[in-house]
Amino acid sequence: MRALYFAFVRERIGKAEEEISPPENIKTVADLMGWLRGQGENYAAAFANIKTMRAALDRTHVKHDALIGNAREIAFFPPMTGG
Amino acid sequence: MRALYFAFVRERIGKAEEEISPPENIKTVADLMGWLRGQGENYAAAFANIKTMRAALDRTHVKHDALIGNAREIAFFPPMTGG
Amino acid sequence: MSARIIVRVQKESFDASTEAAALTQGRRDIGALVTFTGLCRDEGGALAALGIEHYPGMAEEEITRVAREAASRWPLEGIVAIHRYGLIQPGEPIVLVVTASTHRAEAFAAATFLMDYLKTEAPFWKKQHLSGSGPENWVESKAEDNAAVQKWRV
Amino acid sequence: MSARIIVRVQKESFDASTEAAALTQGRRDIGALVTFTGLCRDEGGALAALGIEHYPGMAEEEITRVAREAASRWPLEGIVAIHRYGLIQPGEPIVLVVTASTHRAEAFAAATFLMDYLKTEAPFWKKQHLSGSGPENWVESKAEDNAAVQKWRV
Repeated sequence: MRALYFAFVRERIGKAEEEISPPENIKTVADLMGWLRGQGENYAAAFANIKTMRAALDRTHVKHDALIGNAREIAFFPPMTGG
Repeated sequence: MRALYFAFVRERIGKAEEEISPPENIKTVADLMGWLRGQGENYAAAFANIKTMRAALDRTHVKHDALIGNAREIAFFPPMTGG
Repeated sequence: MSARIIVRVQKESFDASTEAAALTQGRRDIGALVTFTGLCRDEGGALAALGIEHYPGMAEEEITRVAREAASRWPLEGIVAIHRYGLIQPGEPIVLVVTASTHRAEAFAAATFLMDYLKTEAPFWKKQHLSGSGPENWVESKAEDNAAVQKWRV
Repeated sequence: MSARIIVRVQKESFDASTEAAALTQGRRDIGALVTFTGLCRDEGGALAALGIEHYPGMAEEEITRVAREAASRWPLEGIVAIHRYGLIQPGEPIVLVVTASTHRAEAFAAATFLMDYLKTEAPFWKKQHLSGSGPENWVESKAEDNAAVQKWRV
């Protein structure tokens, strides 16, 4: 699946998007964040504060317990500050 | 003192303003409305519903029990419908 | 810092963006600008025009008083309040309120407050000129407008 | 009757009155027009520019979703919502919301609602570029903005 990173998440990971292939046992958004955190120091820094992290599955806001299912795109970003 | 009439009050009385000289015993706005009501059929029609009539003394909104005092200008009008 | 207050009562139409620009031009400290324009509705074709009568002098004074009250309630950078009188055609603007502030909540609250007061305290009266050879009617004040202004009296 | 909804996410600036005119042009049934413009503040000279990042695609979808939600909550004739991205200088506009309705209460409520949602739900992130050789900071989300949007969830 495609992973997109925005704002400080993008900066800390060092890329705006990438193709990811999490293992079978990764079911929820929370699972995926935990898995990504283990992918290197940059990911660990990006996901240091998982509690405030926001996620969108196929461009829809979701909570951390949401199932990833067949989503093609997941995005991670800090709380929005538009307007 | 100068009396000003607006909207339907003006139309019913048939003039926009006039000089009035109420007798000494007219102390309040309510007194003045009662006195004006007796000045002819047109005035009676204008002040038929005294309860909803609004008044301003020297361009300041006042209640019916306000004392006229030395005001130089009094205005009578229906509830405002600006905006 | 006190808000800049611009009040006008006029027969002519106005351009909302020109008036708003008077508050923001050259400024770098204004974060929120709210503009309210009240327009003449044709009431489903029934209305040919609106005749607006006002109390010259008191109208300006009353609007200024309410604008100052708004500036004392909220931290505003500027207020524009313009009200027209005379014959107004459907589709034309009648009233304009612009509020400028650092943050949006204050600008929205002040603009709402100003309109609630203008509706019920500013000495203007609307007469409907109906289409065809229909009669002319003075617009009655609305209970909802009176209720709206009451909520600001603390 | 459904509201006309215009949503744009763009790098370029916008003219509020031109955008508002799209809703009112040729109309004689709109009584109230509310325009909100959010502008870039210089924070007392500390801010050189604001960099706005967005999630292309989702930003438009999310604003459209919120605009439709507003149109379902209030009887609106039209909505314009425009949000910019990229580098924005102090004094420049960032976001525009226009609501057109028969009466003012609905237009004010819908514009406030839209801004509360845009602040917290639309995928945009602001980075402050400070004056001089100061650092760049991501703007933190505000508790007051989160509280503001919560009040609409019934």
